[in-house]
Amino acid sequence: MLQPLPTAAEPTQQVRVRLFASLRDAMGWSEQLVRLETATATPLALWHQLGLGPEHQGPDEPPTEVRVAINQQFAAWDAPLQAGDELAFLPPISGG
Amino acid sequence: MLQPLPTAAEPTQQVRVRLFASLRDAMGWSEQLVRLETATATPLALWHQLGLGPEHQGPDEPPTEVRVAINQQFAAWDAPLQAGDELAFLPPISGG
Amino acid sequence: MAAPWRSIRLEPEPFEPLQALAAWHAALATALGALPAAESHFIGRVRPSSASGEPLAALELEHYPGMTEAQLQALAQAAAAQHGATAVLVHHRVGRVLPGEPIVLVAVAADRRGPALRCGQELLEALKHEVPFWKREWLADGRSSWVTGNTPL
Amino acid sequence: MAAPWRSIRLEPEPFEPLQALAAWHAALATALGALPAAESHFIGRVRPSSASGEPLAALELEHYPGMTEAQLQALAQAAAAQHGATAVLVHHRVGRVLPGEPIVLVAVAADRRGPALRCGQELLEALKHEVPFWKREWLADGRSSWVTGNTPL
Repeated sequence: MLQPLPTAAEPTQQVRVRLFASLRDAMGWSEQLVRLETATATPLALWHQLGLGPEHQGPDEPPTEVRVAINQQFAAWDAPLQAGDELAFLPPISGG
Repeated sequence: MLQPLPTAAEPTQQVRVRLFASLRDAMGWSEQLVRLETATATPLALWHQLGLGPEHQGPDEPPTEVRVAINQQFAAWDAPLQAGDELAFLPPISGG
Repeated sequence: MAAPWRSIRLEPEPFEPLQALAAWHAALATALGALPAAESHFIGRVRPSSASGEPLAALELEHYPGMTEAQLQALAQAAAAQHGATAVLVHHRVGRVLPGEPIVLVAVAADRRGPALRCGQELLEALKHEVPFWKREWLADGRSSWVTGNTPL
Repeated sequence: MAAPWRSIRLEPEPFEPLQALAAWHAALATALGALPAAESHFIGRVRPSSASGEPLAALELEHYPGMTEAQLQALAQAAAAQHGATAVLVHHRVGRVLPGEPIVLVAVAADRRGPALRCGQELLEALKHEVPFWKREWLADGRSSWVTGNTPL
């Protein structure tokens, strides 16, 4: 399911997933290339596919404190993902 | 009625009146020593006594745009004046 | 809490706000050991044109010596106490001020951004309405007129 | 109106806010001919203690390279346009920041004090909630924890 490195043969079938701060620390990785399993993948689907949420979290339930960015812009949990996208899961922001 | 200079014999019977900015320009003087005529003098009474208001202004009618300071603190038009006080009439403020 | 640290000054000559702030920082760091976590500043400069839109030659700032300083001190003290600010600075020009020159500098240091921002804003409004300053606009041809109100927010 | 003049910078090393403002003044004066009549600044510094009250060794500021800069640009543009500000500056530290060091500087120049103050305040709140920065507090004994929210206003 997870692809540790890009597959040269079909780079356009993949999404780059990035984690930051406490989420990266909790999961132990900062970046993965993930093959799109379906034509209708969403951030929420990948969130569950990668095991990022707690086990008790239902599959249709987005985490309330984490935000999503697609290609470095804030996006919705049910936004459609395209091959080649960069998807980031952002734990609570604390700037300024 | 107006005393151009302090009278050495009875300095405590006087109030120093000061005008600023547009009010001083309109009246042509900046400071006068005024003898207190009554024991119950007020800024409003002196305002009229010195002819500072327009002619149509009634004697009980304080000017809406001018403020009063007694001894360099804002005061009411009907505040009691003491001999030796410094009374100032302040046209609309425009600081900052 | 301790009495707020105040730096109140009438400036008869042009002053440079950033130099004034640097000196304030140095004095505050010495007095407090470190600068507070939040700091807000406001700088006001003379506009190039009069209220009626004509080119301005200069702005004359009259004040009431004694009362003006006392009012600035009292308002700075009250605003700092109300908002829990640590330190307040107000420097205000008097005399003849040229277009582009700084006329007022207000700075507030506090433990949090809310008090720093609110105290600064309140103090700025207060000194526009509660401190005896009067502005007279001078035009190039020698005409002048007293400003009768403040610019809108 | 003309597009607002923006100076957005991530600072990997300690910076001096008053020096940054002096450089901004010089650039603005060159670009505009004169500095606008109203200017607001905010400086935020690292507190000496952690959210739980322990002495802080350092604050680590993580960001999302690319997205952080783009979001700062977009928010500065939007706030300046909404309030009619002439110029906006945001400098924000990244990396390891020591107690007392400046972490953020926001400055706004505008024709009137209202837009300068409101734009600055709005931008400050926006960058606390809408720009990908994450703070981690490091204590003297080597423990660290991610900050989960912002300090209250």
